[in-house]
Amino acid sequence: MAFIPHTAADVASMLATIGVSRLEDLFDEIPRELRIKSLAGVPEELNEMEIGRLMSERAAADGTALSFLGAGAYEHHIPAAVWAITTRGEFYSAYTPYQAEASQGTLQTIYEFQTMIARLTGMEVSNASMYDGASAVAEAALMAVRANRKSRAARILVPGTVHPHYRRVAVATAANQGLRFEELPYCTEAGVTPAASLARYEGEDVTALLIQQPNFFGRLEDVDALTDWAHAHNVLVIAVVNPTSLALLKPPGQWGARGADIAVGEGQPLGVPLSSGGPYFGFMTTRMEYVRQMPGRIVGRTLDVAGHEGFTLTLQAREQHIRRAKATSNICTNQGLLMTAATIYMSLMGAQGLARTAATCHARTRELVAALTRLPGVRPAFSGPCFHEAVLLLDRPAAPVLKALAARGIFGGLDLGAYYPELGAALLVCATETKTQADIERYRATLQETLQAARAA
Amino acid sequence: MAFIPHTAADVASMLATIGVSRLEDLFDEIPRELRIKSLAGVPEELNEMEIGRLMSERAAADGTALSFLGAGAYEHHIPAAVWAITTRGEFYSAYTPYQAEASQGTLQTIYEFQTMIARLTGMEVSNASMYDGASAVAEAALMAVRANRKSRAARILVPGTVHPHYRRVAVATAANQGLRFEELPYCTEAGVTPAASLARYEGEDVTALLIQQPNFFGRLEDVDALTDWAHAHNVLVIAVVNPTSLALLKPPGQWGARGADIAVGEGQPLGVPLSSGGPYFGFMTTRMEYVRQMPGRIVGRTLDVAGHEGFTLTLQAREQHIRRAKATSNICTNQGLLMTAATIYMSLMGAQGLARTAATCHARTRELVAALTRLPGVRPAFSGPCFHEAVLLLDRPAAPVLKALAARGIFGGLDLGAYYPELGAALLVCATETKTQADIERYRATLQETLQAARAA
Amino acid sequence: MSAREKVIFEYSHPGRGASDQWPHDPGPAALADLPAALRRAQPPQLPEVGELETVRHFTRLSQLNFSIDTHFYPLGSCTMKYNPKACNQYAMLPGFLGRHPLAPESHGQGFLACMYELQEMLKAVTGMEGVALSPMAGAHGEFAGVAMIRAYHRARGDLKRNEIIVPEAAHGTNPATATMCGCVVREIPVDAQGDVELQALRQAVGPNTAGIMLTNPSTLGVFERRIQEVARIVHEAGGLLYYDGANLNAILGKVRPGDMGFDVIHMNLHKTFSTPHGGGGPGAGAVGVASRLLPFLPLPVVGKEGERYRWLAEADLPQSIGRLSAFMGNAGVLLRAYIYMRLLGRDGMRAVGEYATLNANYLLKRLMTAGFDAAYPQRRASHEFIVTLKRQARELNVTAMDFAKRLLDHGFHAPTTYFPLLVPECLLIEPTETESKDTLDAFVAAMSQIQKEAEQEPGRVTSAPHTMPVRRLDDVRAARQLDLTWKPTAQP
Amino acid sequence: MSAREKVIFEYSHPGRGASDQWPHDPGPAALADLPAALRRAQPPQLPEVGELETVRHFTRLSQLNFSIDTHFYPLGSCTMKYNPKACNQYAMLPGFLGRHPLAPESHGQGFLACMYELQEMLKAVTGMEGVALSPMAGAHGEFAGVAMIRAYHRARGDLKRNEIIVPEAAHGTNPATATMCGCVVREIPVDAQGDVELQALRQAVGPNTAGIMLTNPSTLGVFERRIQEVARIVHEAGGLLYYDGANLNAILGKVRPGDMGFDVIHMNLHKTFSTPHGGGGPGAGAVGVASRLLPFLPLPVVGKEGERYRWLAEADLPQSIGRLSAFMGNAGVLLRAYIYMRLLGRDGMRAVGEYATLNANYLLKRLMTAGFDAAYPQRRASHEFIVTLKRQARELNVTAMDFAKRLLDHGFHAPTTYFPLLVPECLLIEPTETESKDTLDAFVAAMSQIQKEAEQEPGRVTSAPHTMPVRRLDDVRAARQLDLTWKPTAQP
Ligand SMILES: Cc1ncc(COP(=O)(O)O)c(C=O)c1O
Ligand SMILES: Cc1ncc(COP(=O)(O)O)c(C=O)c1O
Repeated sequence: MAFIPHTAADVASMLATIGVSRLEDLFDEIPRELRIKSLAGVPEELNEMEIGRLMSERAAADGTALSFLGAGAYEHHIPAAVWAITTRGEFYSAYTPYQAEASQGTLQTIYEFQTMIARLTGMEVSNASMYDGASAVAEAALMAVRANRKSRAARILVPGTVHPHYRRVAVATAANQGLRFEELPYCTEAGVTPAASLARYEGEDVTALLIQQPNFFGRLEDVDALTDWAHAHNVLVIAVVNPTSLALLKPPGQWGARGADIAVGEGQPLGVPLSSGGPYFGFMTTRMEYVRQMPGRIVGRTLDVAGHEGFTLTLQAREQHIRRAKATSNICTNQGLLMTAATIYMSLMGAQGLARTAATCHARTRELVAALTRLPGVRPAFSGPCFHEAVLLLDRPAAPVLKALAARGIFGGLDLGAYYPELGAALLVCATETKTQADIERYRATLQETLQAARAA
Repeated sequence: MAFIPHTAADVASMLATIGVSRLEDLFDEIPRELRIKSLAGVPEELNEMEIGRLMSERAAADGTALSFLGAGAYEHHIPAAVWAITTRGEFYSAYTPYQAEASQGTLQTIYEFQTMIARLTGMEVSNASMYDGASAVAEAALMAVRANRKSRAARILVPGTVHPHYRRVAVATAANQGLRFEELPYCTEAGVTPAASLARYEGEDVTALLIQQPNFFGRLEDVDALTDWAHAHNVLVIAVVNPTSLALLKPPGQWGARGADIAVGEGQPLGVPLSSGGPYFGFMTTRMEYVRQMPGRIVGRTLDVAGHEGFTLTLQAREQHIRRAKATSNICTNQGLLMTAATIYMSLMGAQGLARTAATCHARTRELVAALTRLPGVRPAFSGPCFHEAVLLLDRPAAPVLKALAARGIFGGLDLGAYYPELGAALLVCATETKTQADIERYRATLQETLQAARAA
Repeated sequence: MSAREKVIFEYSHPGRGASDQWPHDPGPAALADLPAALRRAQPPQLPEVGELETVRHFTRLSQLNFSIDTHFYPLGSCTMKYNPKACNQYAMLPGFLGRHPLAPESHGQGFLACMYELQEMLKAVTGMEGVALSPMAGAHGEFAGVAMIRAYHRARGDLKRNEIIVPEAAHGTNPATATMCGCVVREIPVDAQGDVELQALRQAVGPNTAGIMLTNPSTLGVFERRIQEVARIVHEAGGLLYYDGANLNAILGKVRPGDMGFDVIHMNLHKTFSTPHGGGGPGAGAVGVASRLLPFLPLPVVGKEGERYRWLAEADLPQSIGRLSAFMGNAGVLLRAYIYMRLLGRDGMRAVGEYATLNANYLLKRLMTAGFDAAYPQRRASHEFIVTLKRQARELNVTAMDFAKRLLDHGFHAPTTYFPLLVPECLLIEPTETESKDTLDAFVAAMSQIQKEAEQEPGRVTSAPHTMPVRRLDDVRAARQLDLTWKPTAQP
Repeated sequence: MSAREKVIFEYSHPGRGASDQWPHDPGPAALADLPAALRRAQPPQLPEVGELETVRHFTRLSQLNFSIDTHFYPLGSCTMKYNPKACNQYAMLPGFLGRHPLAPESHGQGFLACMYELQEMLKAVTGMEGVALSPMAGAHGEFAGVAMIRAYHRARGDLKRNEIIVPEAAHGTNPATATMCGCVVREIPVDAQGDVELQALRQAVGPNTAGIMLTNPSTLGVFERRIQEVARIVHEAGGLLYYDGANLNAILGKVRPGDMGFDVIHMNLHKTFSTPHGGGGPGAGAVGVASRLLPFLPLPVVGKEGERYRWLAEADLPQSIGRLSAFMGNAGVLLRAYIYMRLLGRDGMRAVGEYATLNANYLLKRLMTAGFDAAYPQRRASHEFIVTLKRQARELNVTAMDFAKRLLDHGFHAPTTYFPLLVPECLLIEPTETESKDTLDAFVAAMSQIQKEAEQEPGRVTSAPHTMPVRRLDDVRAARQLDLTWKPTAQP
């Protein structure tokens, strides 16, 4: 049997030791009527060769396209070293590091990760990861409610420019605890959240304000003004940031006069493959004063009995296995392996590599926008700087255009129709450092043909 | 600069320590007129992202076909564990285990490999690998000349049924030392070497007889009779064997009354990917009495100063770094990593897995031959049992047929025209356990269409 | 084990870097349009290290870990079984890794087929009517499950049901989840045999009961024998039954939660279906539901129409509890679980339950024979069991923690310690089906040896471990003198 | 380091096995046509072990190795530099791994393009006119080279030239290769500065001279300064010059063997071009030739016609020395070298030579300052250099081997010991360009520490290593009581 090493002789001697005669006897405490004989509905086993062929065929069937999709998941160069090391059995097949002395590899990696993420975000402390960017946003909202002792409203302001999926996840997660999320309108000309839109909350009890930078449209919000308004009104600021962008953009820890209070984000751009959406990881950072409100694992450095440095899980009194119903969150298993990959990625890239990556993404997106908007029927939706995404408006419905592009091996971007119908035929496009000028030209030329064909038809 | 960790500060301080002012000064002993400034002809560097894309495109360009090629390189299932472990840095990036105490992992692996290969071939001792099957044959011939003290002729009989490339490599390698290789004819009806063909060497000084089992045509030689004839005439027997087949076929150590004297072969079937022809590895085994004539590294188990078992390179007095011009061979670097993969492969397959693999190969090849020879214009070249290869005869030149098949994604086998023109339009086909009945049917149907189209044209 | 390793920042030198990994510098002009006020003044202080240094550092760090690939790891409740290399290799085919989550369905039929079939297989093994794959860990699945229970009651206008009952031995995520979902937790006791006290349960249920969360076999390592009665009581009171699937390995192919009466379950694919734990994740906490909860499944779910697969979204499931992840959850983990399940097949699944149970009962019996005390000596072990060392603690002053640490010196990862909380000085031991009898015997030998040491030379045990890269660590200091990020001057 | 590990056969149990890896049993009927006389009577006694046991065993074994990925490995003459992970990842793309060596050229243009461009780049860096890639290691390349020299003389009817001159410091493969090619070896001395004695060379050459084999820089770690004079002498005598490329790393991008007057060279791609050593291979020993040897190149070679690549075979090169491998040599290794060279590019190549030389000269200088004796203190180091411990051996009875073993305890792989043979108690130290100054400084500190120990507590050094999985091994016993395969009863 696959993966079961027992020989017939082993089984016989083990049963004898136990004092039963058949394997089935080991289940004699289970009510007989509940026991099943076989699992109809599960196919017969495949051997490794057979599954290998099946999976290879399925992976090949999905093909490879030239992709200009972003929207929260970004195609970046991943150094070969990242996954060569991350998949080493000692990282891959270890558990959460409960036995610190036998888990120093994982623990030290987390400590280094916490340090890097704190430095990248400009915040004081980081945890060891959340499930993904969206769930990190939801947890940040819950945390803000705990941390903002001056607020009783459990009321979170969320700009419409925050990733629509993140907003949905926040609601699905936190509404059960009575949190209310209120949408702040964005300026449809600029694609950003006007600080003025906050004026109507003056004097009200607001717990926290979420700010995504760059926002879902790729546009840059006026984070200083928004942050300062919040702090002036006892509102905590939850920053949602793209880690790549932080090599160039002002980190949340420096937003406004005091900096954001909690900063979270999707860690996928840091060395994690697209992989149909996961596993990714969320990161979460905060000020030291709120560390005890933070969910998730945290690693600290300490000393052993001989006075040598070592690493261990700490502040566990926040967590479910100690505090149970009163824990900061129910999170237990997190995204350790992805955190490991990201730590290796950040080590290899350093500040300089990350800055070049960010700058190249930015440059490529500008080139892409410039190239595409030269075509008749294509124009930019917003004016003002973007990071590595931008919204384009077409003179015809986006879906058939995207379909025609996909048939020619190009993913032309995300149709925003379902999310922002008010924008019309809008397309969110993205170009990272993986795109060459030739790729951009291929997109432009194919789009030109597609639009011409559509017009002719 | 790629892979060079030096900072400008490092360089300055290092140069100062050395006492020179510029890197160039370190080369001042090299005649100035020889020094070059730059390497025109080498392109500018690519970064990892760029080379990754280039290689991915090139790998994809070569495509994947349904392959019925064998002829010395066989497509087998390779357990994922094999290369996941083999590419671990500790195996991958270590040198030949000269410092035994810091190389027990590699050394013990070799010891285990030697044991497995000796058991598989039924021989007494194995070395740690040769370059490939062909070079192992050449080295075996040279070794036989050293080992056969009764012969002075340096004369090796080589059946025409031995892999043509192996024969060429043997000549290219050993002729410089005066070895003569004489070809034994094969029976064109049966595709094997008649023992009777040896009669004409009675009373002559012959050093060794090479026997490949299964032979290049996939046919089974009468190894007992050939071996016994050789031993009756003071001729050493060099066996060339396919390791997969040894799970089922009589191992060289049991050929005839005394067994072969040297057994070599291509190790590729044991967990090594096809990879355009390499890296593979050759294996070589012999009787204990000839161990000091064997080329290549050998590992032995011994004790450390505390009386514990450990592993070390041994019998190094055979090798070039000790014995120099009098060494058994000039081989130094061998194929360690492939040997590691094979050791893991053999552990996972065991005798039973290898036997099932061999039996399935055999069954599939019979099915393939049966299916194809049902087509008009296709018939078997030889009668009698094969292992996992067989020769088919077509009623028209093979090359255009193969080309048409390749255009439809099928590698239909090897055209033997260049090697055995006397056979006519002959095709060497192979089916391993990786081929399903559906694959065979696809080949059959495609061949049928191809032949019909050719006939119609 | 290997020696300690410096913190990576200690290798850093200004100007060093794995420049080969960096794109060409696009120059400052590329950023001309970014307003200075939005730009970062100082670059983030990431380490500046070369590629070889990085590879060497993390390779060495990895060697400081125990793991399944290197050690027996009988961590109770965690199901540390072999993670087949094939699952990793085939889930990491470039075609799967490169696929964007928002890629059109036309370019994802291969992936979606795997997901759809995984849903179907999970339904079959659990006896549930619908499965959603997106929750990203067990606790996340619990959240989805309790949220569905709440949504169910709410949809029926039954608005006051906000109590979740959990047995006192429950895993911490169960009560924490209830709180996350805005519920109130009611704990009920278990009896001396490890079964839920039915009387207490009867008293606990009522018009406020949203549901009960149970694992079965429970965290005590025994099968809840009166599960049908429990189900009846809860259902009659109008509550639903939640099954915490962390212990599903014990009964795989033998009993199904759906048949026991559970309405909603999560599965820890990273336990039962052998996706890797990765030093703390990723997991995957797929949820399964009985038919009455089908409308509430979290999004997305994969549907099939004719021969095409497609994502089901808001429009298909308007009553869904919504999205719990930005995209499809831990898709790559789901692929690994899919591969594992296909490798096992129908018979392999049953073998998992049988041999996991065999190993646990064998190990329990051998440890008892060696003189160790079982927490529930009259009961069959499920896939795990509890040994209590309260006698050793009392008589020899050697605790469960001491045994755990000393096991490390013997080359065994420690079992789970001090969980469940209600058994004093406990070790929760889960060998899993992928370990051989030889390994179990060696573990018994090590435990016996430590027992002997505890009697004759207790200091060796209480000061263990002795052979790890660090000695026993000061957790109190860690929590009091917080050192959570590396600072150039940090001298502890 | 980790503890010792059992031999895999000791885990074996009849009937156990990783059955998941096995095809379905086709049954005995499948073999009905195989005559019993040709069949095996007893199955081979391979281990019967499960998949987890196998993974765990070999993972643990791997941890017993020092390697580049874990340790500084300054093994002189071996160029243990960083092996980029990218080279492995992209050479192992499924498209490359799955390609059959006899696949039609139409289905190999991607692979052939890489091989062709590799040939071209190697020509450019060496200054040669033609390159063949198939030799599978340095020694194999040497064989090809000397065979070409012989073929050249033979083709000219110059049949008696069968002497190969080698300096006494040459690597053992050089004389061994000469013998393999049926030549006679003549050794010539080097002078006190490490250069070849020209007088001796002049006396050695003559009508029987086939050629001379040289490395430059030589195995003494110094550049042969009068190489042009050497070339003149040999060429005037009618011989050819063979360049052993094992030390090419020292001069990459700075000088080219072709410009020095060499007629034929091999390159150790597994040294200079960073393909992995793999615990003893695979290597790749591509050969390069000046124009007069072009007709003799070994097969196959990749040619280009218009935009198509194709194999050149016997018909294209009728005077070829022939085939040295069944197919294309170590193709996968060649892909790794190709990727590495493209990653370095023109400037990176030069940097290799420069920084390899910088590191060696720096390390030499620091060791000399720390009181160690250089073998050639007046000379520049190339990419490597020799320290001689004959003083320590004489005065303290601590040998080069003792220093080497003690270095292991300090976490450094030992340098090459006792090679070249003519320098007593020598350590041949090659740091390579991929190591940082920090690492070199740490190595100096360790050497100084061992020196101090040798003076104060020599027993610690002479009984080293102390922290490896085994203590110093008895090589004499290994050779006398041969234990080369595991036997169930084997008790050493
Ligand atoms: C009984 C039990 N329930 C729930 C969980 C939570 O699962 P996860 O860690 O995947 O969130 C665990 C795992 O620790 C568990 O053991
Ligand atoms: C100077 C020198 N020449 C030749 C060789 C032989 O190379 P290989 O081991 O690849 O056969 C070596 C490697 O050990 C060497 O150092």
